[in-house]
Amino acid sequence: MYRLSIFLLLFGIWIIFSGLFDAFHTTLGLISAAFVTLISSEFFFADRSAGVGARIQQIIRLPIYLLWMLYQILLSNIHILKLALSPGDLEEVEPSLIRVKTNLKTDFGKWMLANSITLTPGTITIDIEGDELLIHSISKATSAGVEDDSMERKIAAIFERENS
Amino acid sequence: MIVDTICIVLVSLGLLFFVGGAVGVIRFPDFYTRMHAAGKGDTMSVFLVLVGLAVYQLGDFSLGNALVAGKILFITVFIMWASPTSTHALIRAGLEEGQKVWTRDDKKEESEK
Amino acid sequence: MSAVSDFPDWGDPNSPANSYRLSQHYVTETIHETSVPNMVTAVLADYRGYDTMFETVVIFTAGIAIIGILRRFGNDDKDAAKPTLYTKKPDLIIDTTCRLMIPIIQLFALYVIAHGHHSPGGGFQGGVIFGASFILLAVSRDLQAAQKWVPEKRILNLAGIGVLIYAGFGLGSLLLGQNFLDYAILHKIMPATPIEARSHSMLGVEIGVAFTVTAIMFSIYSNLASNGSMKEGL
Amino acid sequence: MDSFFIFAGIAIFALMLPILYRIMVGPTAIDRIVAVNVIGTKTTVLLVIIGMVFQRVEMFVDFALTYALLNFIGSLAAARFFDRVNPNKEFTESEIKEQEL
Repeated sequence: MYRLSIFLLLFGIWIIFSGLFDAFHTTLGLISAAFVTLISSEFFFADRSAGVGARIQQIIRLPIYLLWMLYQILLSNIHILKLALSPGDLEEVEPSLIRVKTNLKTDFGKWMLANSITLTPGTITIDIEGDELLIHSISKATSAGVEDDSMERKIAAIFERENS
Repeated sequence: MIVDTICIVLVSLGLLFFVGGAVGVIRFPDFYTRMHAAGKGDTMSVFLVLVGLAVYQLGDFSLGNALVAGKILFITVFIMWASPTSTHALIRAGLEEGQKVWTRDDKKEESEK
Repeated sequence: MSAVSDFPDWGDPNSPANSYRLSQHYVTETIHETSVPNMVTAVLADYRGYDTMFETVVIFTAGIAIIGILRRFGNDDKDAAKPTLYTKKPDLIIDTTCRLMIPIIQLFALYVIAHGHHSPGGGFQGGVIFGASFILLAVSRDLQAAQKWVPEKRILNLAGIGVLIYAGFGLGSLLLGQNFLDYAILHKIMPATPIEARSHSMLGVEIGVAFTVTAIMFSIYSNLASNGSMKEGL
Repeated sequence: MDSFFIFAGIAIFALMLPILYRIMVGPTAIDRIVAVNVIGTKTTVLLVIIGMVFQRVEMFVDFALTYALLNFIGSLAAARFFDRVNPNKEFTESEIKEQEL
């Protein structure tokens, strides 16, 4: 079941790549997608305890979060622009390292959280050990923002709904 | 005509953010803060420029152009997906290598010398 | 510098290189003779098939040479700088990203190989990208994981098979009574017209090249990264 | 529209020059690697824009994707290199224990 859905996904990507729909190239696409599925399908969806249906539900819930993330990326770029173009000797820059605990269980949720922290204004995830994140923050205002756990709850609502 | 305007606006905004990233890479005081400029200044600007180009490509609508626009969007997704990871990898390498975190005090010491 | 002004303009159709009879033949007749829109591929894999075949052999030989120089068997390197090297658990973020990326990279590599006729690409480029996907696994986890996925013996077999595929197409046309690497005759054993046979054989040849390049890329990387011990490395 | 694309390409190219400063001066090696990574991202965008100027986007998009890919792999490999090859690195106690096991 997982293999079939991976095959369909890869074939969809092939169609975007290819742009030619004659029989010869479509056959090549089918062969290629099947070949990649054969040799490396275990790389997608490492944790297969949940069914395909649950996975699809998770994917459906994802876009809203991604849109919110896009807005955050815009904010972080404006933040960088403002800092970079501020005159004088960069009054606002006050770097510090912070350790934060997270309640997320799954690896994928942690990955999502770490990348989201990297993309939101003023913070970068340096390291992740167990459930502890080491974060570098660029100014005092953003250090305060790290303690806020709204992002974590958003991710938990997507990937770990049954736990909460 | 509308398509052209949208494209010009998006690409120009993207270039503006590129300026932010480039200036940040030069001006910021230590490795970690420069990493902030390098890692974040790029994502949104790449997104804006490439989406602008994809919109322009869609302006002259046909199946082939739509697929090319899809490919451009795929590059965007790829970069926004890979960028946080490479940022993380590089900054972690910097930490392992023993880069110092810059503070206000360093600045004062420098000026006293 | 004074001679630069006498050079033909960039892309000038009347420049000596372009007005030579052979070039004009390539430009005008490629599509009729081979039904391949991308002229470069046609010249590379068909008109100059010998060149490309021996380029593949050169890559193969280079890989073998590097293995011969670097590879160390046995446990005689026990005391070689072990204490400073230490293997770590794979980093969660890098590991997850690469895990999701590897199948897509492989698909892209196959796309580049398969569309060498229509857009730039072909065996060499696609092979490099495919090899990069193995290298990405070795970088994101460690060399052991990649070795488990594609063992050393299998990768060398693949390199050999790549050259054999190329030579096999040549021999096939030789057996059917034509010159070496003259693919048109292969239409007798392929369900295609002679012209299509040329284009399809070019694809087969590209696949052979891709096998060799993939295998040699990864084997060079793993030998260089692990000092030839194939145990630990980048 | 063509002139706008040419302008955008030149602007991106001009923005690479200040980053070259970081490559030449940059106090440590890893600063330089970061700068190379930034230039690589810009090059990806520049390739798509060049495709727009030459009216051959469908071709240049492939180049851009490949370049982005190799840039990513390159920076990961460089980071991994620094991760491991550092004779002065001091291990924490837990890490030493892990190694002894």
